[in-house]
Order: sequence, then C-alpha cells, then structure tokens
Amino acid sequence: MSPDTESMSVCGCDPASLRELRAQRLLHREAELLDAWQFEEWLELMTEDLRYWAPVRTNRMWRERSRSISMPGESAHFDESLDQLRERVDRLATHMAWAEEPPSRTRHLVTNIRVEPTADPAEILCRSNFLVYRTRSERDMDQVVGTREDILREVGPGEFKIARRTVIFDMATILVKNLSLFY
Amino acid sequence: MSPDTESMSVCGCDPASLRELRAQRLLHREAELLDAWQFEEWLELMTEDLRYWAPVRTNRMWRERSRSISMPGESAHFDESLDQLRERVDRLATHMAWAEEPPSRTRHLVTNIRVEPTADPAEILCRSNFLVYRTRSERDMDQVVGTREDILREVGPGEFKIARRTVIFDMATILVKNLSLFY
Amino acid sequence: MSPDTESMSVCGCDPASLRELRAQRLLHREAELLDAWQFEEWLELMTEDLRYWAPVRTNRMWRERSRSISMPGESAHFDESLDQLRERVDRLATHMAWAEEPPSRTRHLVTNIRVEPTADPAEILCRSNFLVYRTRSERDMDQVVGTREDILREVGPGEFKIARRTVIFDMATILVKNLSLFY
Amino acid sequence: MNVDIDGLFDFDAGMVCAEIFVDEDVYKLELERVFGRSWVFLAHDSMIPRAGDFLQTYIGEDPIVVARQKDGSVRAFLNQCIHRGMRICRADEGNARSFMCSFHGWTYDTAGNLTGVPHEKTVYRPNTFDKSTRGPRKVTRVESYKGFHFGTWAEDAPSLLEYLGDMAWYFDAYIDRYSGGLEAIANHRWIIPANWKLKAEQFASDALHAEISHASAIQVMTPKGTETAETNHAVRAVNATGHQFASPYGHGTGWFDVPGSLHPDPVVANWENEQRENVASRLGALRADTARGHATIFPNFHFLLNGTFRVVHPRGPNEMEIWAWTMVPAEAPEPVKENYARSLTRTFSPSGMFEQDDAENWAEIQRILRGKVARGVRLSYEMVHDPLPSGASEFPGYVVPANYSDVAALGLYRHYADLMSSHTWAEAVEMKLQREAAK
Amino acid sequence: MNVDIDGLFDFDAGMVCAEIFVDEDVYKLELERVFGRSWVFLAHDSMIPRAGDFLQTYIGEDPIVVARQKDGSVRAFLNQCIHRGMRICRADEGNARSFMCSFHGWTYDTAGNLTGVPHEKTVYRPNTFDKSTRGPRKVTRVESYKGFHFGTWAEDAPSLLEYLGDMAWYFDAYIDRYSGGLEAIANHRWIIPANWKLKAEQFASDALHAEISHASAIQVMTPKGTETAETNHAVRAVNATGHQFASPYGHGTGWFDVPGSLHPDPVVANWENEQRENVASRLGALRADTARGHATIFPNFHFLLNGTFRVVHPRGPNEMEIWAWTMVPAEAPEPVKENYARSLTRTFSPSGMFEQDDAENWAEIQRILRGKVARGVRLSYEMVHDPLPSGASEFPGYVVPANYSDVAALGLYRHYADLMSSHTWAEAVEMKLQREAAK
Amino acid sequence: MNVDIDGLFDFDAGMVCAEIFVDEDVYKLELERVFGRSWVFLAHDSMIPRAGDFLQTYIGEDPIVVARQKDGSVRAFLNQCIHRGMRICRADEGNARSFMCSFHGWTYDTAGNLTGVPHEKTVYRPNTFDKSTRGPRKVTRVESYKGFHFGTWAEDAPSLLEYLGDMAWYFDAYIDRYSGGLEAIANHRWIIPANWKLKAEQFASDALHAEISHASAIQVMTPKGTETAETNHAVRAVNATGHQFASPYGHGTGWFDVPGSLHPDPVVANWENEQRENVASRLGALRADTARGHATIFPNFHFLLNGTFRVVHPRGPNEMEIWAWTMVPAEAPEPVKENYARSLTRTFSPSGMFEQDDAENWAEIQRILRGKVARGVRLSYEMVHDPLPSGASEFPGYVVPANYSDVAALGLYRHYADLMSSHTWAEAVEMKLQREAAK
Ligand code: FES
Ligand code: FES
Ligand code: FES
Ligand SMILES: [Fe+3]
Ligand SMILES: [Fe+3]
Ligand SMILES: [Fe+3]
Repeated sequence: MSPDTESMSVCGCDPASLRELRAQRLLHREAELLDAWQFEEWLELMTEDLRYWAPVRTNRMWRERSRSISMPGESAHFDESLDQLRERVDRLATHMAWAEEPPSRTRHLVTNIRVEPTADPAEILCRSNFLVYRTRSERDMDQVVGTREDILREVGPGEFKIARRTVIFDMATILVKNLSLFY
Repeated sequence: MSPDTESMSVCGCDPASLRELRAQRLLHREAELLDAWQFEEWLELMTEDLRYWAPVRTNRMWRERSRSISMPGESAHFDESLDQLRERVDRLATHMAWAEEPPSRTRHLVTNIRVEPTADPAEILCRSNFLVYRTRSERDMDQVVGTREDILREVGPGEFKIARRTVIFDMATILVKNLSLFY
Repeated sequence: MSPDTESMSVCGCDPASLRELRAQRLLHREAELLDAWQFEEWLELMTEDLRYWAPVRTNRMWRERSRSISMPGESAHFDESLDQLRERVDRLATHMAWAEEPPSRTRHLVTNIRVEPTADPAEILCRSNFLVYRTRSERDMDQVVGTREDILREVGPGEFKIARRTVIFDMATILVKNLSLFY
Repeated sequence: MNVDIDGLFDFDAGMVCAEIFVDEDVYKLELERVFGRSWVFLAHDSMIPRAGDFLQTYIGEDPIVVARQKDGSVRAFLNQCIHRGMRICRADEGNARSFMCSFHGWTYDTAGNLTGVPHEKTVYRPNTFDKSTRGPRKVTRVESYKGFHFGTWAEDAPSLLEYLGDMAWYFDAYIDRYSGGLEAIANHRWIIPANWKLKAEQFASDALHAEISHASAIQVMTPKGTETAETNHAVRAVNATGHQFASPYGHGTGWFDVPGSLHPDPVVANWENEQRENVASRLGALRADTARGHATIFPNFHFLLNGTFRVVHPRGPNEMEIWAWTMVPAEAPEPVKENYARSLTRTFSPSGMFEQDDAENWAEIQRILRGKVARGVRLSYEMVHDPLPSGASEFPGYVVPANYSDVAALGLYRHYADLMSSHTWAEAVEMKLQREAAK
Repeated sequence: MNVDIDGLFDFDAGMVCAEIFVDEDVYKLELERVFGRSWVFLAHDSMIPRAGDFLQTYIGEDPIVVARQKDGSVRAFLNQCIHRGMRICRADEGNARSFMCSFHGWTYDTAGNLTGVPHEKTVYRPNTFDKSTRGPRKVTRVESYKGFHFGTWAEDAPSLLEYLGDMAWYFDAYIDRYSGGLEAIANHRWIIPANWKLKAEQFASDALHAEISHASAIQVMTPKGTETAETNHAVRAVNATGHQFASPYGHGTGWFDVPGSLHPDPVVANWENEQRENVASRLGALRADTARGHATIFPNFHFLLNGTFRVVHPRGPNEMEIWAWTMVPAEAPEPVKENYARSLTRTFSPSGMFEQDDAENWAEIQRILRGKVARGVRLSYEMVHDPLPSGASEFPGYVVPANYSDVAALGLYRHYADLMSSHTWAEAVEMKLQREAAK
Repeated sequence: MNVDIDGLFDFDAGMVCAEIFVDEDVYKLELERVFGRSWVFLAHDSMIPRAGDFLQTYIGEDPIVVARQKDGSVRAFLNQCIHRGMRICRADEGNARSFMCSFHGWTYDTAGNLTGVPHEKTVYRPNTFDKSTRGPRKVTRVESYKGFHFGTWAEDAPSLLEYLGDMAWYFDAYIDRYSGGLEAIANHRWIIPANWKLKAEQFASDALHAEISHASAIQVMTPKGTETAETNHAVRAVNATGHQFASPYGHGTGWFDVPGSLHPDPVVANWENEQRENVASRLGALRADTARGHATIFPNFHFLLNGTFRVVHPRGPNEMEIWAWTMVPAEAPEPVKENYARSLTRTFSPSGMFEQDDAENWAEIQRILRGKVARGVRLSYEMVHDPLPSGASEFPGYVVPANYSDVAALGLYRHYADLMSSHTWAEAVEMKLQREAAK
C-alpha cells in the first residue's frame, strides 16, 4: 500500500463506517507487512505504550469457565511491550534465528473485523478473527487460529495505531512446534 | 458490540452499500455470540418463523449433479424451527451435553459476504462463506467449511434478523465426529 | 448475484471506498462462480489480454530470498492467456477430466482485500488473500492458501474486469495431489 | 501376526481386554476373519430400486459396487479394476448402464463383467487373455432377507437365513411391521475416531448408557410437565422391564416392555399407535407391543426402533465410518415420513442430540488406549442374567429378562472370538456345538 | 517385538545409534520398561493446593488423575473407567468432590475409589460384583520429595529417595533454595514432532548447543555495551568452567561455575543476588553460587535455573508433548514473580526466543530419521571427561569438571539401556553393580 | 520383516500382486535393497553450474546434499550431522562456501568434510576424536553420464555405464540430441498419495493409458479441424506403430514410430523440425525420427520427450513426492525455451491438464488397497510381445514391436524382484545370468 493510499480520504458519511473502514485498512496493511517480513515497518504501526498480550486457554468444566482463559500475570504466550517486541524483531533480523532461517512463508487471513467506540474518543476497540497459515522448509505446514481484541488510537487526523493487542489462541495445547512469528 | 454500536447510523449513501454493511455487522455479531457461547442472545437474532436447514451432499457424476445436494424433505444435517434450535441451546445449557462439556473452543471465520435484494422489500438475501475452527479437550482440532444463504428481514428501522438460513457443508462424508454447535 | 445487483450504485462518497467496494464485489462474485462450477461465466470476468500467472516458491536462506519466488519465464504453476484458461475450462466441460469427474466441491474464502490506484487511471491494483478448501470423492479434503495480486480494469462505468492475476501459493512443495481448479 | 484371542476374553468372569479395540494385529485379523467371512449388509431394495441403480459400499475396507440388474436381481463386486487396480465406479451412487475405468478404459456391465478392453484384439494374446476371467472379484455370495441384501466372501458360510437364525424374528419386528415394508429416505455419513466394535456392542446390548450419556437430550426433549407422566416415553422406557436376546452368531437386541409408540414425535407416535392392530395381525401382539429397541446384526449392521439403520465401516482400529439411513414405513403418509426423518436428523445424525454424546464417549475411550497400561485393562461386562427357561415366553432364542444387561454384548464377543480363532466356518460352528454340548 | 538394545549403544566409544529415536518397537518397549517402571513426575503441591484440587497428567501415554485428598495427601489413578474404558475426568484441572463417568454414570471419589454404580443392586450380582475391586488402576506407588509428587507402576522400584540418590542434592539447589519453596504460577503446553529423548538428553547434558542454537537470542538479549563485560550473564557463563553430574539412575545436570544470579531480567537478578546469604545458609556456599544450570530427572522431568520445570510426555516415537511450568520462589515479591514469568514467556515458552530454535533443531533431526541410512548412523557422544577424584570437591556423586560434556547424556542412556534390557528392577540394579565391580 | 518376494510375482503369467504397492514390510525392504543399492539420480550439471552451488535431494527417504566443488567435480553426502543428527543444510538450493550445523555449530565444506568443531581442542580428546572421520556419510559412489549425476550407497554396484547398458542409447535420444545439451529451467514439486512404483511402471511402459486417462486434455488440445489430419500429433501417435525396450536392470522406454516433432506447441514443433538434420547427424536417423516417448531409469528417474525429467522420492508405501524439472535444449532460442516451459506447466505440472488425471488414478488405486481382498488381487500385465529377433533393427537390447505393451513394466519388476531377493549385487546379477542361460 503506497503512502498515497494511506492519505486517501475514506467514506465520510458516518463515524461508524468510517471507523470500520479505517480499522480494516490498518489490519490489512499490518497483515501484508507481516507476511512480507517487513517487521520494522510493522513496529511503526504500534504506539510507544503498546501492550501485546496473549493469554493461555485451558480445558475446564463449564462451571470453572472463568478460569479457562488466563488472567494478566498468569500464563501467557506473549506479554510484550513495544521494546520487547522490537527485541523479537531484531532477533529475526540476525538471520541466526534458526526457527525462521530459512524463513517461513506465512499468510494472515483476517476476518470478522468489528469496531466499536470506547470511552476515550481517541480510541476505538477493534476485534478480528484470524487464521495464520504457515509453510516452511520443504513440507511443513501448520495453522494457528484465534481472535484479537485491539485498542486502536487515533494519533493524527485519520491515522490510527495499535495501542493494545490481546491475542486469543484457541488451542489449549499449542499444536504447532513454536509461535515464532506475530499474530 | 454494544447497543450503542447497533444504533449508529451506517453509510447512507446508497442502498446496496447500506445493506452490505448491515448484513456484515449482523453476521459478525452472530459469530461473536456463537464463539462466546452466548446462545440465548444468538437466538434473539432470529425471527420467530426461522427455518434453519442444512442439506447433505453426495459424490455424484456430473450428469447427476442435480442430485448431489439433497432437497428439502430429503437428507439433512439440520432441519430446525426456532423452537427446535432453542431445544439444542437448552441442551447445551444443561452442561450434561457431554459432547460440549467441557465446552469446545470455536472460532467462526466469516468471509465473502454478498447481499442482494429480494422480491420482498423487507428481506434481503445474504450469502457468506465460513470456516469454523474447533478445538476441544486437550488436543482435538477440526474444521468445518461451507457456505450459507440467509434471508435477512428488516424487523425495525435498520434492524435485521435472520429469517431463513441454509447451510451447505462441503463435505460429503462429515469428517468430524459431530456437528455439536451452530454454523 | 443478479444483474440487478451489479448495476446498483455503490457508495459514491470517495474514490477509495468506491474502489474497495467494487473490487470486493467482483472478487466475491468470482468466488461464487468458481464454487458453482460456472466457469464460462467466470471467464467473462476477465479481459481479453488477461495474464494469469502463478510463480513457484522455494525454500531459500534469507540472503538468497530474492530467488525464493520464481520470476516470469522461470518455474510457474500457471502461466496462461485467456485462451489458454478457456482451454482448461473446456477440458472440465468434457466431463472426462477425471481429476474433476465426479466434480470436487470447493469453497473460496477470500480475505484481506486491499486496493490501490495505479499509474493508469482505468486500472486499480487489488490484493487479496485466499484459502481454497476442496473436498472430493468420499473423503478427500485439502486446502490451498495464498495471496493474489490483480490488476482490475474499468471496462465500462463502474464495471471492472480482471486484466492480470498473480497467484502466490505459499507452499514450496505442493502438498495437494493437483491444482485442478482455479484460484 | 500373532494374536492370542483366548487371552483377550474371560467369558465366565465377564471380562474383555481393552486391547481388542486398539491392537493393529487384532485389526488385521478382523479384516480377514470377521469381515472376510461374515454376512455384511450391502443395500436395501429401496436404495437401488430401478435397473441400473448402483451404490458404492464396503465390506470392511474393501470397496464394493452393488447394482440392480435388468432382471431385478442385485449383484455386488469388488470396486477394483483387475487390470491395474483402479476404482471402477467413482460415484457414491447413481444410475448407469455400464462403468468405464478411467485409467485404460476397460468397461464393465453393472454386474461387474468385463465387457470391453480397448485394442483388445491387437494388444492381447487371444489364447491366454480371456475377458470372462478378468473382471473384478465378485462378492462370493449375495443373499437377501425381505429386501435387505447381504454379501460374504466366504464360500463356506451358513446361508443368510441360517446365519440370522432367531434374529430374523426380531429383525422382522423392525422391518416387516407394515405391509409396504420400509424405504430409505435419508442418509448421513460421518466418521468417529473410535473402534467399530464400540458401536457394535452398544447397539446389541447397551441400553444402560442412555440415561447418563443422553441425560441432556432426554431432559430437553421431555415435554414440560410430563417428567413423571406416562405420556413421557423416556420415563416409560426406564421404568419398564425389558429383555435382551443374544444370538450364537453374534447378533443381539434389547428392548423395554412398553406397549405403544415410544417415538418422541407426536405425529409419528400417533400414526404408529394407529397401526397397532395392523401390526399385531402381521406379527402378533408380542412384536406389536414390544421386542423393539436397539439391535446389531453381526458384525456391523445396526438399527433402532426410531428407524435409523446403519452400517459401520471399520477404518483401521482407531476409526469407524458410519453410514446411517433413515428408513420409514413406505405406506406412511408424507407428513409422518417427514417427521420420522426430521426427528432422526435432530437426534441420531452427526448433529443429533443423542448421537453427539456417543461420539464423544467413544472418541475418549479410544484415545486413552494409546496408553500401555490402559490397553491392558480388563473391562467389565458383568451385568449377566440367566436366560428365560425354554418355553417361558414366546421370544425365540437365548433371552434374558432384562435390558440393562451385558448378555448380548458377551454373545457378540463370543462369536467374534470363535471367528477370530478359526480358519473355517466349520471350525467356528464346531466350537459353538462343543460349548453347547459341554453345558 | 525384537529389540537388540546392546547393539544400539557403544558406551566406551561414546556412540548412540539414531535408531533409538525413531524405531516403533523401541518405542513400544519404552512404554513398558521405561515409563512403566520409572518414577514419573505427577504434580507439585502448589498445583493442587486445596482438598478436591485435581489435574490430569500422563505416565507415558497413560492418562492419570492426580488429586489432593481431604487429609492433605495426594492420590493418583489411571483416568480410565474400568467399566467400558471411558475417560473419567475430562478437564485439564479444577476442583471436584467426585467424578462421574459420562458413559454410564459410575462415580468415583477423588482418590479413584468407585463409589456409585447406577442400578447396582438390580443389575449386578452382589456375590460377584464388588465395587471396591472395580475402580480404575491406582498408580502403584506415589511418593513425594519436598512437594514434588512422583508415581510409578513398578512394585519393585527403589524408593523415590533412593532413586533420586545424589540427584536430590542437586535438585535441592533448584527447589529448596528459599524457605517458602517454589510455586507454579504459569503453564505452557505444546507439541514438537521429535522424540522425547532429544529433550531428556539436552536438559541433562547439553549446554554446548546454546551458543550456536541460541546465538540470535543471546545476541539481542545482551544489553548493548556489555558484550564483553562481566555484567553480561551469557558471556560470564561461557567463559566460566563448569561441571556435570551423572547419576546411575539416569539423572543428570550441568552448570557453569559462575557466582551471582545469571537471570537475564535485572529485577529478578537483583532479588536473587539479595538472597545469596539466605541461600548460602540453607544450602551452603557451593549451591548458593553454583550447581545450577540444566537438569533431567530420568526419564522426563526437566528444569533450568530460570524456573522452568517441565514434564515431557512421549507421543509415539516421533512426537513429544511438553508441559512447562513457571515455578517461582513463593516468598518473592509480586513484581519479581511477574518478571520471572514474563521472562520465561519470552525465552522458554512456545513463543520463547530460545525455545523456538530448539524445536526447529529437534524437528529436523526427527524428520531425517525417515531415512534408512540416517537411522542407522552412530551419533557422537564423545565429549567425555574423567570424574573428579573422590573427595576432590563437595559435589556428590559422579561429577566431571566440565559442562561442555556428554557425560550426563551417556549416564542417562546407560540407565536407559539397563531398563530396556531388564525385566525387573533387581535385574537392572544388578547390571549396575556388576559394572561397578568390574571397574 | 518377512517378505515372500517370489509369491508376489508371476512373470510367466504377467501377474503382479497389488500387495507390493501397499505392504509396510515390502516398503522397508525397498528402502534397503532398492534405494539402498541402485543408482539414483542426484542432479544435472545445469542445476549446480558454479562452484559452491548446492541442492538438497534424497536417495529414497535419506536426505542428500549435492554440491559443485571448486575443481568442478560434484560431491554428495548424507545431509545429517553425525554429531547429534541435525540436518546440516536446510535450504532447497543455493550457493555456499560452507555449511554450519545450527545445533552445535560443526562446520562442513561443500564436499561434506568436517572442517570445524567449536571448542574442539578443549572438549574432545585429541587421541580419539579425529575430525576427518566424523563427517556425514558420503554417498559411496557418484558417477555421471553426460551431465547427469547419479549416486549409490552400494560398493558393489556395477558402474553407472554398465548399469545403464543399452538404456544409454535411448537416454541419448533425449539428452544428447543437441550440441549444447540440456539445461533445467523450471522445477515443480508436489506429492501424490500413491506408491512410487505406479509412477515408475507408467513411465517405463504405459502409453496405453493416455487415450483414456487423458481423453479430455487430448480433446481440447487438438486444434479444431485437425482431429484426423496428419498435423495432429495425438492422432499421429496413436495411429502409428511403436516399440518398447526393457532393460535387465529395470529400465524401460517406449515410443511411437512417428517422424517429426510431436510437441503440441507450434513454436517448439517448428524448431524441433528444423533441427532434424542436426540431430540425425549427431544420433543417426533412427533416433532423429523415433525412439523418444516415455522412459524410466530404474528405480525413480523418469522423462518424456516433451522435456519433463523427474525424480520420484518414495514417502512411505502410500505417498510419492515428485520433483519435475523442465529441461530444454541449451542452444534453443529464448522463445522456444519459454514455450517448452509454458507447455509443460500447462500439461505436466501439478496444474497440468495431463498430470492431474494421473494423480487422480494413482490416488484411487492406492486408497482401494486399504482393502484386505483388494491388496491380494493379482493385477494384469498381460500385454506381452516377442522381442525383435537379433539384428532385425538398429534398436539395441530387448525390444518389442509395440508400445502398447507391458514388457517394459515386467522388465522393471523382474529387476526389482532380483534386488528384493538378493543381498549383494553379485547375487542379483547371477540370477539374471541363470535366467538368461535357462532360455
Ligand atoms: S486399471 Fe482399469 S483399465 Fe487399466
Ligand atoms: S464406561 Fe464409565 S460408567 Fe460405563
Ligand atoms: S548436531 Fe550438528 S553440531 Fe551438533
Ligand atoms: Fe447412545
Ligand atoms: Fe536450547
Ligand atoms: Fe499420464
């Protein structure tokens, strides 16, 4: 997506549609950057105070369902500040991160993008589902599916960044050999 | 999605876009309710005269393709009125429905939402494709893919409900051990 | 989708939204035609000068990443003009193409549709991700995932056709027994 | 392949070793000795009514084409071209005059006779190549009972009628109730990651699981206010006494002694109740009012009184593939048939409120058997009852006065062990005679 | 099943045949002789603190329920209903007063005693059916060491304490450092398509791989400007000497002789350094300052000095399932605990910057073993060292003065081969004694 | 492992038991006796033209690195670090000066020599650890024929030239047609759930399937109005006579006696026709005008006259992995090369209009072999012909005057059975000599 596209006006008829379109463009651009291994550019979509967090799910009886997704401070698959994410990106950039050298080939399929306002007029809540398909090496293939809940913050007129991301992986036991990339 | 969101005006420029946005929001909200096990709320998205039907596919030579999807009254994976769907929901709510206790973790990925008018100005025809990813227990994982054809009826200004749903599962032999949830 | 739908006006507020909506409708209609085995109608979505091309990916070290996707003239999974695509369609229509007789059941899930202008005001660049789910025979199931980069050309007021398509399959080794249909 | 069958069963104690559900060698032997020698359900008349109608099915894991001939007969053959092994017929079902193999074009009539070989005269030596001997393996014997066609590879098997034995009397209570017989109007196919015998024993013998396994379905399908009333079929069933029949050839069936329709759909129940006199005049009062519940015709044909008839194809020790037909009285009015079908969709299809929970249980049983200790455990089949004394009832055969019983399951495994331990039918039958004599 | 264990190892030359990682028969024998006879980690006190707390785990591939009893004791039993084999408890963990089997409703208390059988009086013969003998298999012996519970199926195994032997001294350096002991505050579960022993030998013995396998993580986690400074824990570790301990029962551990916390998180490192005197007074200076690195308690319990404790369930020869707990000092302040946890998430979880690369290496090793030549290759375990002379150090047991060594791995496989070649523990122990005597 | 090879074949009757395509023990023996002893295609000069160019391939299921050395030679070695078994080289192809193992950093030159071991001097005992003996297994012998490199593990195999024998003459008709030789300009890789031998026998011997299997492709690729004209290459081929060659070492090829290019692309066909005189002067008129069709160099190297060259890696009995290169005359103009490539993409790649249908047939054949009866069926290879009398033609070797023939397939299986029944090449060759003598 060229800078030109970014600056294009969006449908200005009503705020809800506007938000949806902007959130959608942001998430699609994000997916494109991730699949192209443009991780430095990806980091630029985040605010400085980013929290990138992925709780862990366990298989519980219904009556204990409140404990089936871990809480902040408990088990997590990711629990990162922007600096910490950058460390992961830097690691990949060493090209000695053997889990990703030779690099995997990923595809982020993002669906069910839903947007709603928050108490803070500068922030919107954006939910989306995803399927991340990964092939690597000769014949490896795996898929990771889940949902995300993002806080998107307007940092300039019509320009949103990701201020908080919660990723819910649906698997209780992670059925892939690692979570080496980003979701 | 909060009621506030629901009442937000949508892009009012032209009826086609309007319909698309509304259908999309409805289907996304539906998916969210299903994945959150909010089945009572899900039922509220349906009209009283709902028909929820899923024919069966068979593997036929091209010349007999007209018989490759069953007709109403023939084989079906679902054939439900609203009351009957409610029975299924009630069953899950007993938490003795062992196929779903402990509960599965699902994710409805809805794509290719297409809308067109019908002869009835209060109803629109909405098609969508779906992939429903389910993990359960420690390590079970399965996927169900197909398409849906819904009749959405405007029951209040800008408020649509599902009046008819046809679900086409693509599999001839159902490759999962049960269809214990909703599509 | 009826001709009536096609002629419906779309949100006219701004060119970016307009392009997105039109591209989205075109790709969704295309998917519908493919999954319905309406291949003749599908061909009508293409311009006469269509190039339908799918390069091959190889598993390379990062430092040789420029060679990890083949270039035009090198390995390809598809490399077709419109006439050549038509030959493939004609072949399926013989119903002696055993790989597809009895016919497979496919579902094209199209996501992440992104649009941007090109230097040619009559053409837009449209990227999308896809997952094509195929079941066939009693129990065969496979999935093909990747991304597409299309040039869509405005051939009449508001009417777009596909002038160029590049399909990137993510797999290095093709993990399905054939690529018998279209992506 | 070295399987110690005797060590896997203790029939006196009512113990079955879990190993039979998971061991690879046991499974290989089953394909040979059980599925290679039993009468296996192939098709019902209503599934292939017209000449040229065909369907694909399986005997064990071997694909079979079953087709209606011009003369009205039904033929069955291995769906494998003997030329280079291609699947001859590749549709689930349909109507055809002939089949052409898609590899080199050999053509077959619907009885499996090789009728055409491209370039035959120029490429084969006429003195050695004889089309009449190059067709696919025909199923050795195909016999039918009241419209139900069964096939076996075994030359030396007893006739189908002898094989069914007393089970035929019970089978009739399901299939010969109405003058028009039954017709298949719907079909579901799905897979469960569990051994085929879990299904076989349950339909023969396991009424007990319902109140727990299906507690949720029973609860929501019980009309409000009828929880204890006699209009509630579930309550009526559970409160009733019942019986179980075990066949020396492994078949089994059980029922509750509850007169009147037990069908949950009121339209169907009314219609069934209206037919009571007709049924009684056809089959007698006993079978009009009772003798219907759950049943297995060994090895893998199963049915219930609600009209589900199913064949369960084994797919390795760890998977079964269920093909379930909805079979309804041909003479019933359309709305009754529709409600039969809809009711089964809602209860005993992959989405069925009963079926789902069975799948869950079986799948978990199977998964546990990856464990080394778990697979050596001896499971309990200890609900045993003495048979009714001879002449005590009109029920034919070995019958116990309880449906909460393991007797039919034990009978099933008794015959299973006979087959698995023997090389010929004569040998298996001899085992049965000697046991009989020893009593 | 015919496995020539002796042919797979050459302990004098330091050679191990790759076949042990892939052969199906080897794996089957492992389930019987290794997992069927070893002390396997079940749970830590903090995972099931209250009465009724339970969790599911495995001994090998056999599912086990571990539950805290009302009297505070911990019991463990096979998670399989002996009735028809259903999994009794179907949640990963939770709190329960009892378990009801979802198939036919048999109920169990949390010790695995069968407490209820629906219709018991009417359907079972009281003289032969005795509930007290129909519960699931109890884990034969459950013993605990400082809050860590282990179980074994073997009647004849040595006691847990005897089994741990000198390893207990090293184990203490991880788990008995702080007066409050450890508590598990996070858990990760994932699978790697590789043999479980690749994990076991690495945690016992392989410090060497880090500088290459984890080069990228070490590089980015090294604070800028400290690449050679003594504040850089990675550099300090690599430049230090180290030791390795090998147990006759297959346990092993290794460490670098670096005083001061090696934890990469400064908050944690500060706190650990502050505790130095307390630790020294509990465990002595040696274990305050060293003796902590990587460790395996045979066969599948592994831990590191950063607080990851893991049990690795085998899932066929080609897959392991890792369950990794984050265990932190119970007495540490919340922020320290949080940083322990966050640090492990970022380094040794499925997304961990170290863990990822181990998975990649193991998966590739395993895949190659599809090859016929590759699986016959004799791999090199030739980094051998002479043990410290008796009395040369305070380190108990067989200890070599290097952490870049294969000695603990060889010890692990030596014990593994003893188990795989023997039918009883007495036989295995006799092998060890004879070798000892022969020296 | 107990395989009765003789029982699986009846060469006199032209019968092959389907079991060879599915049995696990047969497969294991194949890895040892067929892939462990045959000359297997590794690479062509044009795939690794420059020093340091390497590619990964397989001999059977064993991963192999093939690399061009500084001196221009080609070396091949097992892609497995002998240290702990890691895959040394992890890219499909590329250019490198050396490889570093990502586990512990052992480094290798492109010939597979171990050149560096981190900390070697401090961690290994110099008297026992010798780098020169710790490299990966080198492929025992690598020999080449006109730019095509083959490797074998067998010390005692005949030389490549002897192994090819008369097949070299036919091979030349594909690869030595043009002065510049061939170059690989495209590659496709995909998997088919079917046994590798289905591919091997088809490329050796099965021209017959095309008119049925590929009926649809032939129909649409036939230019309108040419259905019977002599410009239609498909019609020309089918109407022509043909020949088949069978080698005592299992190779086979067949062709139609049709002069002029048969290539479907007119640009290519024109260019090929223009080259006719050049080709004739290189190879003689016979090979300029005929002797090209389909071919297999035993066991798994296959090619067609349209320029597809493929190695088929076995992946268990039920799967093959196809690697197909587009090889074109190096001296052809760019547009001709492009059309060669595009034409193959459209016909013989995973999306190819011919290739698709072969996959469908093979996959169905394989699936059926889950059946117990099906796998015991004896398939028909009865299209046999007497060989041309010695001197009757210029075609070298055992040649029959028909391309619709099973002779090359039978020859392939004859050699296959020799290998599978013997422990040494001498033994296998002796079998051949004795048969020859017995005639
Ligand atoms: S396999 Fe059927 S005709 Fe050859
Ligand atoms: S299997 Fe548990 S109660 Fe029957
Ligand atoms: S495995 Fe290659 S260096 Fe250790
Ligand atoms: Fe049931
Ligand atoms: Fe590591
Ligand atoms: Fe072909």
